[in-house]
Amino acid sequence: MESNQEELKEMLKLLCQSRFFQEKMLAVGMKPYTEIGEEAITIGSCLGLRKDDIMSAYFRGDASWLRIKGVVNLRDHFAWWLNRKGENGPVTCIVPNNWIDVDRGVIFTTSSLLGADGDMSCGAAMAQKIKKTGKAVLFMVGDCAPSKGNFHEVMNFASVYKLPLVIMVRANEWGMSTHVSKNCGFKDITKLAEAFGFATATIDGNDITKVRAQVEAAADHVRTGAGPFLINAITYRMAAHSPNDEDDYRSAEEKKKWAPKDPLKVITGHLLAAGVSEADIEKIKTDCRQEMDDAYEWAMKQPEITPEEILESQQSAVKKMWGRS
Amino acid sequence: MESNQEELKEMLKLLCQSRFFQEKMLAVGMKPYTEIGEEAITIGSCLGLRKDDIMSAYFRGDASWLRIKGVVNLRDHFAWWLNRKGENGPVTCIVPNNWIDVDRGVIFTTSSLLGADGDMSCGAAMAQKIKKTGKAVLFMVGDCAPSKGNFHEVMNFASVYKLPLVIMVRANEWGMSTHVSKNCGFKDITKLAEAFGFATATIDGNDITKVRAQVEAAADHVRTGAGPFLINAITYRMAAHSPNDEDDYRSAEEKKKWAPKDPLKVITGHLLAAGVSEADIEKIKTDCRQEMDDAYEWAMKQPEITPEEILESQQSAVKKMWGRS
Amino acid sequence: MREITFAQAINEALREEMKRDDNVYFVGEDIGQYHQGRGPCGVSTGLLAEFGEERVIETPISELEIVGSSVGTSMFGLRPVVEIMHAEFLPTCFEHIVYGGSKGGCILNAKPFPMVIRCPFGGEKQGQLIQNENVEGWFNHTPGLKVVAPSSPYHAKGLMKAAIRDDYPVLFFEHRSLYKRPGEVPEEDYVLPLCKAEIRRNGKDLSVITMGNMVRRAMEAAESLSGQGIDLEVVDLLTISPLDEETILESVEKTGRVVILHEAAKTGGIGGEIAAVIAEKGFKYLKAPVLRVAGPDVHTNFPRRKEDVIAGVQQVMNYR
Amino acid sequence: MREITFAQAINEALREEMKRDDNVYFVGEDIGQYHQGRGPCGVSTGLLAEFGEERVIETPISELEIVGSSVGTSMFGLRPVVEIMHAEFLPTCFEHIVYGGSKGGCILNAKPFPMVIRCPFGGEKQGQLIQNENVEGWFNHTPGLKVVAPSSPYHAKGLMKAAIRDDYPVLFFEHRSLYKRPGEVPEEDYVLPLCKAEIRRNGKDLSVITMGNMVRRAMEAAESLSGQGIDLEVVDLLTISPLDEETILESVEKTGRVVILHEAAKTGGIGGEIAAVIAEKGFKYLKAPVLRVAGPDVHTNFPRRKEDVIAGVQQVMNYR
Ligand SMILES: Cc1ncc(C[n+]2csc(CCOP(=O)(O)OP(=O)(O)O)c2C)c(N)n1
Ligand SMILES: Cc1ncc(C[n+]2csc(CCOP(=O)(O)OP(=O)(O)O)c2C)c(N)n1
Ligand SMILES: [Mg+2]
Ligand SMILES: [Mg+2]
Repeated sequence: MESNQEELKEMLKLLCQSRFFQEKMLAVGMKPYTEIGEEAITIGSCLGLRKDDIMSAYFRGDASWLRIKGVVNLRDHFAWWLNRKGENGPVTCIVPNNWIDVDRGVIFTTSSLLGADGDMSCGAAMAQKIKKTGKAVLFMVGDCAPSKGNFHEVMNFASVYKLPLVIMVRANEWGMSTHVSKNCGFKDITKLAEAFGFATATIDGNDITKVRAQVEAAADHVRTGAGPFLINAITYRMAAHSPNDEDDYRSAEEKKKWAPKDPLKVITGHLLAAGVSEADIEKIKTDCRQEMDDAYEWAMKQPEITPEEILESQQSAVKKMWGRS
Repeated sequence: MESNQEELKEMLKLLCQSRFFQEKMLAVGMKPYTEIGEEAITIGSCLGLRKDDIMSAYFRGDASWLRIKGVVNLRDHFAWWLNRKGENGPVTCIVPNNWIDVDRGVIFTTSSLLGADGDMSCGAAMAQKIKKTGKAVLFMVGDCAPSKGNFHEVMNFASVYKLPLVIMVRANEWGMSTHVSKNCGFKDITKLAEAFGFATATIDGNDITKVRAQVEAAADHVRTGAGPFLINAITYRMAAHSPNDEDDYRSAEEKKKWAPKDPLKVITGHLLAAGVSEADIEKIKTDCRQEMDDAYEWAMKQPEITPEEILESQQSAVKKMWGRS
Repeated sequence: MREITFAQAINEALREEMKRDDNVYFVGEDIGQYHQGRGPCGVSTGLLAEFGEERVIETPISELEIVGSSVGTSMFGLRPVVEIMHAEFLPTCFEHIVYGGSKGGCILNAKPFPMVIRCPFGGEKQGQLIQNENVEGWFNHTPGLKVVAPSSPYHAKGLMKAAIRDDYPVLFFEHRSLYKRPGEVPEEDYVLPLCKAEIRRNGKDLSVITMGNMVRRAMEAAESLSGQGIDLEVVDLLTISPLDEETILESVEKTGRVVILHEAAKTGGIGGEIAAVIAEKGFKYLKAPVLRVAGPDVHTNFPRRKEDVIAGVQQVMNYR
Repeated sequence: MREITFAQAINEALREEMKRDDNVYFVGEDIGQYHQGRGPCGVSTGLLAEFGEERVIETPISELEIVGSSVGTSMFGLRPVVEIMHAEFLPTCFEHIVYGGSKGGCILNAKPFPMVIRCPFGGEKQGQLIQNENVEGWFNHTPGLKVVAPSSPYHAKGLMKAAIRDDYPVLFFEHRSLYKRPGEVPEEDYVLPLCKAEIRRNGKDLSVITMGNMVRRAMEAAESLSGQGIDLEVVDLLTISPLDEETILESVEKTGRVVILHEAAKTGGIGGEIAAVIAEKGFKYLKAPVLRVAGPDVHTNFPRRKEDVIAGVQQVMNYR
């Protein structure tokens, strides 16, 4: 019971760290693709994997899980998003999400194209199989992006080679202004995956405990060579596609319906049920907000990355690639 | 009964025209991708469609069905394959299969890439829907090519827009030297299509009467706007991938097993059952062989298409496209 | 004359051509409702309401199929106008651009395959990290394909209308920094010729051969340099492939000096083809090397600024 | 020295590098059993038997995934050697070639993304209607990507080995007409430098800058012309992007006259970039226009013949 309390508190903290990070970004006028209301999927996935398993990033969200993976600390993380210099970290990655840190099990696509991330993840899983590392790879994808042909070819490879690949579908109903029902001819993505011989599960994506448990089980399944696994995590895109999106193509009711299912509310329910006091919960939240404010302030004092530095970094890379150094 | 006899005789004739055309090509040392043993699918599809429905070509075979569609006559058809001038017809199409004759309901891709033909067919079906023509489009595809992402996107479009599209899968077990089981993670393509909401059927692809009946039903289904249809026609690639293929990667038993299921034997069985005499059957075959020999001889006397003519035709086309004429 | 923005100009071209010909339809991702109906690029306003779902077709995320199916519809006499949300996505439908109607027209005796693929490209900011690339250099090696990049609302409208009426594929690049810029556009129906460059400024000392947003930079540089007694001619390509060799060579004949200016990375950019044409057919006019002022060879956009253009011009002018 | 064919040379390079480094693996369609184990290109002989299914990976028909997944494996230190059955299929995996490791290395501080994509291209026959196209012109506009096209068994082996050992993506074009041609190849281990051109024939009158199968045509033309007192220098690019500008410009300095020769369609082909480099940096050496002798702008291959090369050379030599 104690340990359960601690675990739940930790989950709350991680969820808050993600949510409040995003809220801070919005509050100061940045334009991230948020994942407000969907954080349980990202954080739960990260927690469900073993430390040395591999997870592909997602374009949406703040990539708080990169901190869990030890890729970046909070201060630097703000700095990245602000295009400022942190203590370490990239100068020229596209967005922090695009960072690739193989040693820490973090991968993504090198472009901004939906679909390409799946192909990289498929390759990552092939690499684990070829090198017999016993590691699982989790590929995170939206519910609309699977209309791209890449997704089909990923499923096919995963199936033919029985790759250690877990596909986590973030079923948030929308892709930009397009409802999933107008985007995907398949009404149930698990049926599609099953046609390829995937094991599948449909879960409540707003309950981090369920996400974590299912990811753990799925990763263990794929690790054995039993073939790939697809998890369909039901959630909702509570925010607009991006802060530039006026988001007037869906009804207020629809959004309202989902408010009580906010993953922060769900975990709070778990905490209360486990006997954690409201005061303790509040304290976690307050501390976390404070942490964000402090880190943001620190980051804002760091020097901006100049276009010249970006150019210099990329030019010296290309020089090396072209054998001119 | 009479009419049934006539119909069956006509089918035999068309099958022979295809088979003997291919055999003639091989006999004279040409290098076509034959469809020996699979002709019932092609001809049956063509017969199952209404005259003004649209059919996409297939890279395999001799495209005898183009004659049924009235696109070409037998003499010219040989001439095309021989790269000689017929009475009419193309100078620069890639192979005769690549000919596009929209008025006669004949389409294909403009490249040699598997997958692209599906996208064109999907567009053809969109055009029928947009123009409300009431026509159906049949897209013919192998059992291995569906591993390409194009196929997924075609299924998705067909499903989302409820296109009047029939997909005919030629399930001949092989793609070059790769067995379908190593090429496709989905073990049953109808399950995949059903995940997209397709109606489906699995049929004996070597029985032309079954192919024709199923295509007719499927075309009528899609015509009404009820959504797309996939037919999985079981057959076998009796010949090598191409005459250059040594074809030593599969067992003699496997091939032998399929010999009795040859579509010509199947139709002969139907004819005998319907009371047609062996002599009548033999006569159809003999006449047909003679027809081939005559047409081939005619074609061989026609002047070759020279590289200069091909160049001239393509250059004048590009000139026009580039506004230089 | 009235002024409208580049985005409005394209919107007008689409509306007018859709009215004019029932075979024209508009297809792409989120082109109906997004941004309060303005669509991702801001050119969709009012189209869905006016023409309905049958002619303003919102699609799944599926660039390959959007373009591939359009090749199919074009065979049947329809005239698809395809929006690809970002030019950076063109690799995922590359096969249907370089083969498709471009190859189809060529190998099938000039059979019509009308299709316009329009997409935003480029950007203004130095070192912006996504979706600001210049990819037109991939597309000038496809016989039969026309590639257009207008530089003003006037040209955007006239060329878009021409592209929609054309019987063969046109790839239409719209520079992101131009969408919101206004310019004079006649109320009357007009089309501008494809495959024709335009002299945007007459000059006698040096020809700046350029396109898209860089035309503005060239004009600014010309303005500045005129004070120093250097008289620039500015050639706006408009159609960047195939090249209007006649106009280019006439200009080179007149000035004898050339700067080729584009935003895209230098290596393999369209400047190479331009330089090659001049080095072959305009050699006798040349008084100095043909200089390319173009982006650095990296995967991020660093658009040339006025100063870069001026420096390039001076370098060529000072050649002895 | 012993002679082996171009296909054998590549086969040896693959075998030796797979032996040398366990991280190297070979992946593609029908590369195991087809053509009695020789594979579609004839370079696979014995590899499946020697290295097994784990390192000779036959794939579904899935070019996008073959290349895309290879970007993924390369992140993890593996060194994929990808066979794409025909260069004409590259459009279907274009995104992973132009982005993938090429972009990855550039934006991620030169992080290694080793990968060789090899494919047959080109052809010998005039007007052959399929699978004989020259598509290398699509790929010289991608910063960080190297594009190689060897012209002999010796170069094929040495460059393939270098490509496999290289830490960044290499697109490796193998001309179809060369596979069965023999040439001298040392028994010992050797690699040849990437990004370096080679003077295949020293001459003083005119530089023919060329690649792949056209090197043979250039050599034949040189032979014929030497009888007429014209002394050709033949520059074999070997790496066609990025260009070895030093070698090219040295040759131009020496001869002052240039013919650029490639099989691909002229417009947008790699000849443009070469001409542009010369028109900018070698202008002062030039005694005549830079002529491109290249394929016509159509979708079918019409390789230049010896006579075409000779005619081009004479045109440039006769320039006054
Ligand atoms: C190839 C490609 N096409 C289009 C886009 C533009 N785009 C970015 S996000 C997005 C919607 C994705 O929807 P979904 O997969 O459901 O993810 P969600 O936004 O719901 O997280 C689109 C269309 C893109 N990035 N790449
Ligand atoms: C994109 C692409 N990849 C590979 C090929 C080469 N290829 C031609 S036919 C073929 C096998 C196709 O198998 P299947 O779809 O089962 O058709 P079948 O040969 O059995 O009729 C392959 C791999 C191609 N033409 N296009
Ligand atoms: Mg979604
Ligand atoms: Mg097959």
